[in-house]
Amino acid sequence: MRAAFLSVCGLVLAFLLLPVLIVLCFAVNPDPFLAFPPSGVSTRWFVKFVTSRDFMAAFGLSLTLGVATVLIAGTMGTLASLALLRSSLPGRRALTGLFLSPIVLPTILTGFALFQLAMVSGVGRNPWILLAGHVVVATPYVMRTVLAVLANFDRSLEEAARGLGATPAQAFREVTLPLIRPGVIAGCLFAFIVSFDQFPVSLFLVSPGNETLPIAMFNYLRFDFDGTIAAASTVSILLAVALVLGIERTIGLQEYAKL
Amino acid sequence: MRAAFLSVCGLVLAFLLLPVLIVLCFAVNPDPFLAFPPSGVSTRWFVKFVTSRDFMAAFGLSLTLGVATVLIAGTMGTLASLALLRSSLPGRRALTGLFLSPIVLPTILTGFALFQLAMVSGVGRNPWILLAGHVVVATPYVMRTVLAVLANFDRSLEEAARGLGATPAQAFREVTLPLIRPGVIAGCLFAFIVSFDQFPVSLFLVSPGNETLPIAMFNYLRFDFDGTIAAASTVSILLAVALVLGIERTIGLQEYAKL
Amino acid sequence: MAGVVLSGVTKVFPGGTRAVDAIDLSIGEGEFFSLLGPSGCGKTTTLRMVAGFEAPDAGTILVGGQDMTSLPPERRGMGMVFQNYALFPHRTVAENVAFGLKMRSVPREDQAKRVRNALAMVRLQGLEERRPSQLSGGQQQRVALARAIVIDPTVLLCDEPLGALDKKLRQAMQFELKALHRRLGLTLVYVTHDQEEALTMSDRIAVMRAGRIAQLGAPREIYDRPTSRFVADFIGDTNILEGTASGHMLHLDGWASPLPQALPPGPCAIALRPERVRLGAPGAGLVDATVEEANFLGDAVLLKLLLPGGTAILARAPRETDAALLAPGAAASLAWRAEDPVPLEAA
Amino acid sequence: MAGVVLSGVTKVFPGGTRAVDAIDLSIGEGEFFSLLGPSGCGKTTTLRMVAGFEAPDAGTILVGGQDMTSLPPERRGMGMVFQNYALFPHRTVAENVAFGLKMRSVPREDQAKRVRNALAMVRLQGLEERRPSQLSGGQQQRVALARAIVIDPTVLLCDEPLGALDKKLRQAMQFELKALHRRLGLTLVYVTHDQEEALTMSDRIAVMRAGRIAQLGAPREIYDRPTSRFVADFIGDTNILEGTASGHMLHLDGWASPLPQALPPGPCAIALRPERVRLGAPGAGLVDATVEEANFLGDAVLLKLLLPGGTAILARAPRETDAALLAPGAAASLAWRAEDPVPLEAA
Repeated sequence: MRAAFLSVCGLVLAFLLLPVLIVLCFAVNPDPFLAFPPSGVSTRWFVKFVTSRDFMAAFGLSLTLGVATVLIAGTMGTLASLALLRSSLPGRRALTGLFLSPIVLPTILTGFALFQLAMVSGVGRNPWILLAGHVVVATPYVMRTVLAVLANFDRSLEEAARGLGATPAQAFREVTLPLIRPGVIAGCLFAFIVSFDQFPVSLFLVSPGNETLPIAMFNYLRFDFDGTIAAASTVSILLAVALVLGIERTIGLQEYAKL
Repeated sequence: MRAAFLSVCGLVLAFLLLPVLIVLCFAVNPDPFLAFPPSGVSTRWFVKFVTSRDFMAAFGLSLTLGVATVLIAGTMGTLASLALLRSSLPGRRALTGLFLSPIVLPTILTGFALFQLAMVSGVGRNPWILLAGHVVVATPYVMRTVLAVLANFDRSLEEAARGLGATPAQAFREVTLPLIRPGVIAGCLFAFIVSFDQFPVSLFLVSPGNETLPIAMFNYLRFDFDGTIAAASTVSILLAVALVLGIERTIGLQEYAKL
Repeated sequence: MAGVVLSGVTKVFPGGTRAVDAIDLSIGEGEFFSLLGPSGCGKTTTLRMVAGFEAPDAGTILVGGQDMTSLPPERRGMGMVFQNYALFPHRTVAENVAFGLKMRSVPREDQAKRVRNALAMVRLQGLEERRPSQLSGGQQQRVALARAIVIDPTVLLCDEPLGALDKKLRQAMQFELKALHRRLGLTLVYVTHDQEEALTMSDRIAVMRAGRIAQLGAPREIYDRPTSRFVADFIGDTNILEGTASGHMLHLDGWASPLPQALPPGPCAIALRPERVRLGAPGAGLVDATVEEANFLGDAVLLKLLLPGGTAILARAPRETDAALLAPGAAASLAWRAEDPVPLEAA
Repeated sequence: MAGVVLSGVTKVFPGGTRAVDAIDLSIGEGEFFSLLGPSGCGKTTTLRMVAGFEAPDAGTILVGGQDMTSLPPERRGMGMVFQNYALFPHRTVAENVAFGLKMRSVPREDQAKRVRNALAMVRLQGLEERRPSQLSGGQQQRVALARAIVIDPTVLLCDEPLGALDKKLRQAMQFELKALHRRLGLTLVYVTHDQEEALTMSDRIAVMRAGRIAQLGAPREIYDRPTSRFVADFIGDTNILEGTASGHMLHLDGWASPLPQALPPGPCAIALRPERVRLGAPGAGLVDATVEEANFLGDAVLLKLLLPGGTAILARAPRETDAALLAPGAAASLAWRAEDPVPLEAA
């Protein structure tokens, strides 16, 4: 029984992590094609990635976009979650359900719609429309985690603060905000990853010569086929892993898994 | 205070739903461009979508792919979750954290890696590779919801069944399975939506002339620009809404929002 | 100066339930006053209206003669101890206790001194730097108490503060809370569903039922002279016997109980405490009954007996009672004095 | 035939804690046997090993003479009532109760009859089609009990089955469970941390501490003759007085207490129940003390007094006691008979 469990788990894990393994093999293989096992270990493709002006520009844009998305989506998502859970808004149950099912709205649709809006309104594709698209896609992730911590939040803590002389604003600043911080942090990290890895929305909204990393990778692939792409993917994975480790440090992985 | 809350919530909601509104306006507008307000209400683009042989083939492929993904990812995800939570596997805490953060692995990477695998192994792009890609992306969503119900599952129920004479297999069939069903159902619905709306993985893996709906829409957009795409998007949204309503009927939206 | 007066205070919940229904109460300065009742009786809602966390739909709340009805909680200056303690988990014990002083902009050195005093008062020195999660339930309870009294409230509100503690600790805290109340001289409004706790600690008790006050009085009065079946049943173990009164006697199934006073003829119910029922050899008392079960309580034995009509009756006998009378199936006679039964109002 | 015998049963938790440490126990057929102790003492682990949910690291478990040590739970044929009831939430009351019969492939008509009987036994007729979530706590408790007894177990295991009920309901269920035990004649192993419950219901009690049995005996024996300070303190309210023994006297701070027997000279501790302490006018007893607090209990008054050395002592006085002796600050004399103190083993 136990052996069966272990092997099922191992197989699924291997299957799910297969893409990562392939990418890693390719990235360190000195030859410009995939080989099992790699014919050697080289940093050649990493060097090519880091020294490519186009890739570095795309990497910078993706990072900037990710940070801007975190700032806007984090603020908007937190405020909207508070409004949803704390007001006696009619229909707030349905709205909460809606926000908690972010993947129900296809991301390709967001890209397509904003693209049309940009075209019809005559502003054309520009970084601001791109940012708007990322924010629209990332905000529900922030709301999901913030709503989760708020749902478990003990209102009597705020009442205790009020009873001890705190105004509503003081109670929020001194008690509520510090306690929902793990949800906000987790949501912001999700938002960053969603933005950094965003493909469909970016595909519609990037302006030529001003591309995000996933789009630059996709375009490169159409003409070239070597380990540079694998190296770029590896860098993305490492960034994600670093963020997850950051979560482990700040709020704990167990805590985060619940959000 | 309350008015401020309400307006914040309203603004965020409007912003997040803007893409949907744009698509709907475009889809019902009789003219082949976007207009506010629509110059009329017509089913013209819906008819064009439904009568297009290419679009219908893509729609059929997406549906088939979605169902197949649900079957495989649902089974694999449930078994792997059980294995993770029930075995005393070393490192299972870290693995659980990994599976619970599905969006950490960029989907574009999955597509790219499987594409390379198909090329290197010489099998080329075919529907099986496409299905594998969708399963890899969708399985973590199943695991996320199943792990959530399993974490709240009261083991003493299984013990009670054992004490009353049930073998481990009987206890699983009679008690465990019926009680984790909501998590499995929610996970399968997530898996279907993820597969149906999948863009980056499909972009790498579809074979020419055998495209999924999002890819067909993207390709159509490159040459034509009219309401057909908006109509196709609307159909996707309606399908997602129908699934969410299905969740509400079977396990309740509140229950699902917690998963 | 810090008596609490409620006049016609009413709270209607969405859906129309009258959680609190036109309550009038006058709590004296320095009094230990308990609101006692089953869950849903409106006792906590009443307390929350006094604290300012709920606004009454009608009525006024005066504290020390001043109308508090529409003041927000932060301007009422009361101390409150919550059922779950409501300690701030992200702050240390000292920071929790200092919170009210910080909100009042008390100078830092002053804060430290008063926090020390308050922690000494609840005997919690040396734990200042701990987090609430590192404390036991009893210690958390003390921190909550210290946090409430450090602001020198004239009124202290307690919502089932001992509900989460085990029996031994609860008993110890009952003694301490009473001593603290006497030392500080503040008015204490105490909500509980535990009748033993209310009897033990209070100067006066209001027994509540469905948003109204069923009976109000000192603990002995409520215990000895419950006016209604509800109160008799809620306060301690009670037997309720139903029969027909005629003069000084209550007639039951073929036997009769004396009554403390003559009652108008007709159906009547009496309440009788188990400790008032005396056991004797069969034939020696008012009625003979069969022992169904005898539970050893340590310092006494609680018996469940069946009366002739099949009604069960509880009797608390001293543990020295003849063992032959305590065996299941044994016959025993029951007796009590005429002043022991309490006639109940028809409810 | 269905006695339970544990020999050298040991359970070591990951990390090395000996949750149960080489326990020997022999529970007679038809006995109501309680495992009593604070949380973490190993009582539940012991029960779970008897049920088969945990495998002992050493020792054997015999039931009715048959070695059960390595049988899976489904082949032990015992009934178990869980602390949280563990009712199947997706099944009706009738389906819950029938579960054990279904697993035994009992014919359908037979199942229905036995489910009816079991529900009648716990007085729950008419609720067959409800879901557990639609029942009150007391009703859920009865369903759990019916589900456990419907399979005619020879041994019934109960893990704090009344822990979640309120006081009144718990008392009623104690009477019912005892009557059920007598009627069915099965061996009952009962785990609880509530000393009152264990005293009330059991034929014998094993008081556990840190994985070992601290004392084993009938309720009266354990209550009257605790051998260790731990047991004395755990079972009911107790005063523990420390002094120096010499012959038949225990010398304390300037006064002395009689002892039931002569003890070797040297430091010694005695346990004394509050109900054994008699109050009198100052100067009339063994020692004078100051009343610190008096708690009205309804049928008695519990006093906390300070002895000359500053030690606190509890006394339970009849409620008729002179009110002058019950006021905080009053002086009263304390006395007890020579047979009341219980000398404790040095622990």
